Amino acid sequence: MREFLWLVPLLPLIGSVTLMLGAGRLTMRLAGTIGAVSVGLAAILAFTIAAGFLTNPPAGSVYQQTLWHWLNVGGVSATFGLRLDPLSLVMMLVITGVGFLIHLFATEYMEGEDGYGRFFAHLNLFVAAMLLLVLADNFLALYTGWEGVGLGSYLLIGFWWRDPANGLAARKAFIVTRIGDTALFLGLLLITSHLGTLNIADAMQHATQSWPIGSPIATLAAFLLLGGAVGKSAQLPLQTWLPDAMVGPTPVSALIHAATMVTAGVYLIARTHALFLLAPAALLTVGIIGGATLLLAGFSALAQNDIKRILAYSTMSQIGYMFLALGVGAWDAALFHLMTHAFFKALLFLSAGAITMRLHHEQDIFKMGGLARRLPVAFWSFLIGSAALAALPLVTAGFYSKEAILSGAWAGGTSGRVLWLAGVVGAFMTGLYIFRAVFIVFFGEEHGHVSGRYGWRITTPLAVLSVLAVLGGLIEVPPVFGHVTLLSNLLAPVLPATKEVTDITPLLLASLAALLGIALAALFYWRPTQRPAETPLWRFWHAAGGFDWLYNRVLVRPVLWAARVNSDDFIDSFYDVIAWATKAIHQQVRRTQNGRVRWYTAGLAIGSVSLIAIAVLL
Amino acid sequence: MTLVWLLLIPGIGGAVAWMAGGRHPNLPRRIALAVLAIDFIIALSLIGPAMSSAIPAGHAAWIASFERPWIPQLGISFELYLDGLSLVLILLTIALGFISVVISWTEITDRVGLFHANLLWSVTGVIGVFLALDLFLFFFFWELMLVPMYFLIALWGHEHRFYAAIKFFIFTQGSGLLMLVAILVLVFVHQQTTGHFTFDYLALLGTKMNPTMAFWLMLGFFIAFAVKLPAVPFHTWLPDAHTAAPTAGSVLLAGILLKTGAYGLIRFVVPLFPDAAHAFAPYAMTLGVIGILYAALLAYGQNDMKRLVAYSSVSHMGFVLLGVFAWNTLALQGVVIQMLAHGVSTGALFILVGALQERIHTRDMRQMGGLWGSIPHLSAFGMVFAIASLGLPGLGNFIGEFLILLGSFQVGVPLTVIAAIGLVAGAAYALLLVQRAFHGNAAPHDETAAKPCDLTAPHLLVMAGLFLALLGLGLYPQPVFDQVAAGLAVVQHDGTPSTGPTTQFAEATP
Amino acid sequence: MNTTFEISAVVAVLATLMMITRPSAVHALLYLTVSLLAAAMVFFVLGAPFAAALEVIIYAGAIMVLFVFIIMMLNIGDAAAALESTWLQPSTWIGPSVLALLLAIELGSLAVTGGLARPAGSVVNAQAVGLALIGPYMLAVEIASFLLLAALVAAFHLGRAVMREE
Amino acid sequence: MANVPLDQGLLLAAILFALGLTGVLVRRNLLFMLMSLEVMLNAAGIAFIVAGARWAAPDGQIMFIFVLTFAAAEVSVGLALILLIHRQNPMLDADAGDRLRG
Repeated sequence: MREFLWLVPLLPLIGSVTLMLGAGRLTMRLAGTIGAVSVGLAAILAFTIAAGFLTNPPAGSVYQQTLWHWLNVGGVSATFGLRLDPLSLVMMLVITGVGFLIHLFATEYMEGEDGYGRFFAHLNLFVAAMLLLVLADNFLALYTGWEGVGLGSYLLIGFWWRDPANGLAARKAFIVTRIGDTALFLGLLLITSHLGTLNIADAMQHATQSWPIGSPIATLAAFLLLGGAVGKSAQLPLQTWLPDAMVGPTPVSALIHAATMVTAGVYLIARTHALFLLAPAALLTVGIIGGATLLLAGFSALAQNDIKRILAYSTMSQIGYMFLALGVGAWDAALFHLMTHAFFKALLFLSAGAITMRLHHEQDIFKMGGLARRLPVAFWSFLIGSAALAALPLVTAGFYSKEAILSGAWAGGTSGRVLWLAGVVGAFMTGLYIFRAVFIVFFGEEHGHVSGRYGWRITTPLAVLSVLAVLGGLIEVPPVFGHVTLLSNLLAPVLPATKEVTDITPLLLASLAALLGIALAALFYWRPTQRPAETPLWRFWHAAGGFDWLYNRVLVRPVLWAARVNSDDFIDSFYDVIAWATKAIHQQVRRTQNGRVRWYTAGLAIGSVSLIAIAVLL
Repeated sequence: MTLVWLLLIPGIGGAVAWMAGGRHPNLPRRIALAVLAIDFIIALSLIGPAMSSAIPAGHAAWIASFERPWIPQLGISFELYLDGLSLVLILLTIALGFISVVISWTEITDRVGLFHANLLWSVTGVIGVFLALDLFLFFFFWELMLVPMYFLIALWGHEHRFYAAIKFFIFTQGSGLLMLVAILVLVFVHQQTTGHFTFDYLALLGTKMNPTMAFWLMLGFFIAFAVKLPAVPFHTWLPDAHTAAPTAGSVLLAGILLKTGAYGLIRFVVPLFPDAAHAFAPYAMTLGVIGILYAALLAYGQNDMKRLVAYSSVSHMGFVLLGVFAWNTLALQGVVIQMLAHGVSTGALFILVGALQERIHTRDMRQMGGLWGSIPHLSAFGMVFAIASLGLPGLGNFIGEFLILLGSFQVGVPLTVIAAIGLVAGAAYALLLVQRAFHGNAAPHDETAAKPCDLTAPHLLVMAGLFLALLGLGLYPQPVFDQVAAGLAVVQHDGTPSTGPTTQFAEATP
Repeated sequence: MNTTFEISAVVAVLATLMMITRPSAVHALLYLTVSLLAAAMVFFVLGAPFAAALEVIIYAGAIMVLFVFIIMMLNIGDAAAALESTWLQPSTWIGPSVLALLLAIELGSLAVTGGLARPAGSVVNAQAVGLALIGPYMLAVEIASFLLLAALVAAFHLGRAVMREE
Repeated sequence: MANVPLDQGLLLAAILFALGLTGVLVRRNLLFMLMSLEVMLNAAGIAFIVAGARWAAPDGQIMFIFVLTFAAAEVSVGLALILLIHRQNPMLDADAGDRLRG
């Protein structure tokens, strides 16, 4: 089956192209079917390939497939090739699996929307690009997927194009991530120039051979790649686009801005870990960025009233955990968390979508309340998702993955301990902010009458994801609880092993922090509460630390100002001056051309007199 | 002889189209299509490896040649040579010419015969520029392509067309004069050192002269080509010319005429004056980078859609300038791809703006918005090509920019880093165009006016074809690389400074 | 003979001076004729009798007659003369006079310092002129005849336009 | 007839030429300008004759004949034009005909 690997990204692409060509001609039912089925088929194929891969692993756990030679010029060559190894396998399964569930959800969620076919065309395009990103065997193809998902994100954030605010959010997302992408692009240039290859595996091999640990060039390359990663993964300092991206349809938020695209940065760093291992400074920065982001986002999430923005900040925060894990070298843990996060965050977004679709797209949590009885399906799935997000000990997938990260940090020396502390504070915050949302939304007094049943296309994904959010963590269980290492065994050929921690202290502390957060949330928000007062502190966290304000002042406004002021191109005025001077001289000189014969004769005479004078006198 | 036919067919076709214009307006259109199709087939037949025999040593890249004495007393000959570089650009020229005819079918209804004559003659001039190796002949074609273009703008243009046409003419003509002076001085210098009076490019290669003289001559050529490219600060004619020109004029201007500037830089400036050009390279590359960013900023500030696209064109040509003066295989191959991709994507954008203007009678983006609802196909293609022009991987522009920057990275890291900011800037203006024109609320006046009709079948076919071409360039550019490789290798060989290997050049970068 | 030359020269200059200052066209024309006759006298003194004869016949004769015809046809009378007097303000004279004076001084100084003082002292008669005219100057004669033809056609055409309008 | 100082002849030509020029510049009536032109042409003729006399060559007189021819042609066309102009501009004011001004 492995030889059909190329079909995995191609199937969604075919779906996308079919939908684009058929735009306006396909019925809603047909469009939804094409959209969901193309991803579903890709998922089935991916799982079949995975089964084959696990039962009968290829040599070195790597399966390489070259589709065609892309370019070969001036000593630089790139193939359009796919590479299946455990890392990309995990990513591929998450993308196609979660992606299919979200597509299924969306077929019902988006019903009746204008541009239904376009929605699925873009969603399929996104899935195809994301699959290319994770399956690419060289940087150029990776970058193609990388930009492709950015495009998909742009198109889908701005899906409801009639509202200019959506367009602004979409452009912001694209441009902010593009800043990171440009860093990545420069990283590619650096790697290609110095290592002479675009193939990721070869480049990593050359790098370890030719660059010593801590060499400036390796550090620079790692930092440039990191720039790309923080852009895509919405980490400091390029995190500002993600909360705004929530204006897109909720399935989009679930798929792109929670489960898959935003984790591309994590994937990139994991994929190029060899380079980061050569650059300890960059790796430490990854951890610090992760720690800082998870705290910033955690606090910010507490100051939000919009359910999707709460989830957006929690996504930033959770990806911060993954970065933290990468920074301390807990590679498996990062990927583990990536996977479980995809499950529970998709679940959270989809259940949030299920709620808002019954509330006429009202997203303010203070206008909800008491929904637990009205919308039980949404309630239970949101509750399970929240529990997993808050890492409720033992019974959720989030607990195991977060525990893996924190124990990895605990083992990582002094800097690791500091990051661990940040992680524990973050765990506390997570419990607090998400259960704040749970209590406000589902308990307390009801606002208006809400009802409605969900079709199977909504309930099935919620059910499957709920199960995964609970049980998905059992593939990797720490030593104290039974020591299951399915995932790290699988990833062993591609990612360096993590130190095992048998100390139970960090685990207990982290669990306590999470429970404390939940308890505190229950204490404050069990009873109906008022909308929080707009204190300066609240405003500060509501604006997520004022980064938007800062960037507006420092970057956006000066550029806009320059563009507006100079829209007539001051260089042209230089040429205008030449033209003006010519005209002015013309105005003067034309007076001599007054049409009078005698005047001309006089001119002739003066000229003759002068000429003869010159001839005579000189 | 094939090369002569390549020139004669559109040249004579233009005259025939003119005469046929009096009989029926569709006749010149059909004639122009037929002529360009035949020319395209002839050009296609030339694709292939270089000739091995009967070519001077060291110049084994020529695919075809034609040489006859013209004014032997002055050392001028009718000398046409074709290598892969010229061939690729000629194919682009003819293809875009063909498309220009198709998209002018409904737009141009006045003096149809003369319009197509001018269009075909302009194409003829450009093909001549790409073929001529005698400097006199080159200059002849260089001027020849301007005149029909002037008339295209002045006679069939939009508001301010005379202003724009004259500005265009003065800029290109004035810079052409500098080149003529440089050509003549070069010929005289060559005569003084060798006693041989000739305008033959191949003979003039490697003329010995003192560095100051070489620098000034190089500058004369450089300015002529930089104006045509156009490079900042010589770019100000372009937005005006584009805004005023009819759609076909814009397509030809952006798609083809600008390429002659880049071609001239590659073919003449560097090989004829290797040392001077390499000493000048850091400054030229800096100009390129300034152009990328400055034009992007300008594009962002425009309300007129066509001006936005025009400035984006200037920005893209900044990459070309950067790539040419990086002067290594990667960058030059990138320049070729960038030229082709830019010709296609910007041409397509101009076609769309023209189609839009035909439908809603404005190019002012303040009066647009929400067009996606009324004309989805046009809007979708607008978005596709806007995204292509911001350099999305998988489409041709990306390959061009990637190779150019990879090439310039070997030469000057700081410049490359600054140039890369252009990728962000490109995204900013391209998406702004999409937002202001196609997304957002429908402009108020749309409610009362009749609903504009979407793209018609010929336009859709053209758009689809252009998109597929971009996709092809983006996903499988290797055939282009292979076709131009030999030609570029020779040019590069000629353009290597005598003082040492190219590594010295790297150190000269600021 | 020197005296003859000097008298003729003075007459020519004075007559021309009068000519350019007269408001009446007929008066001016008469002074011009005098000036031309004086010039003919100068030619004769300089040993160019043929030229002198031509000067009298063609210039003072034919061309002046043409002027007379035109003056008669246009019926330029006292009104025109009065207008001329108003045009001939002293202020209008200053600039041109200075200019002309400068020119005269320059040309005169060139003439005086030009080294032409020694005359050849012989008469060039009509025969010599005629031989040269149809010898080396054949082509020039032809061109001159074309010029005359063109002038004839042009004058005829212009004159006919006048007649048709009347 | 041999002892006419030729520089005096040229001086005469110069003075006449200058006077003619003054006439052209000062007079506004086209008829007077034409007359003054005749003076200037005649002055040129005198200069030719003087130069011819210096070497006793016929060329001076021949040139004079050409000047004469030219004068005749010029006068005939000029007077015809004056006839035409007179219809629109009876005072023959040269300054009124400035429609070719820049």
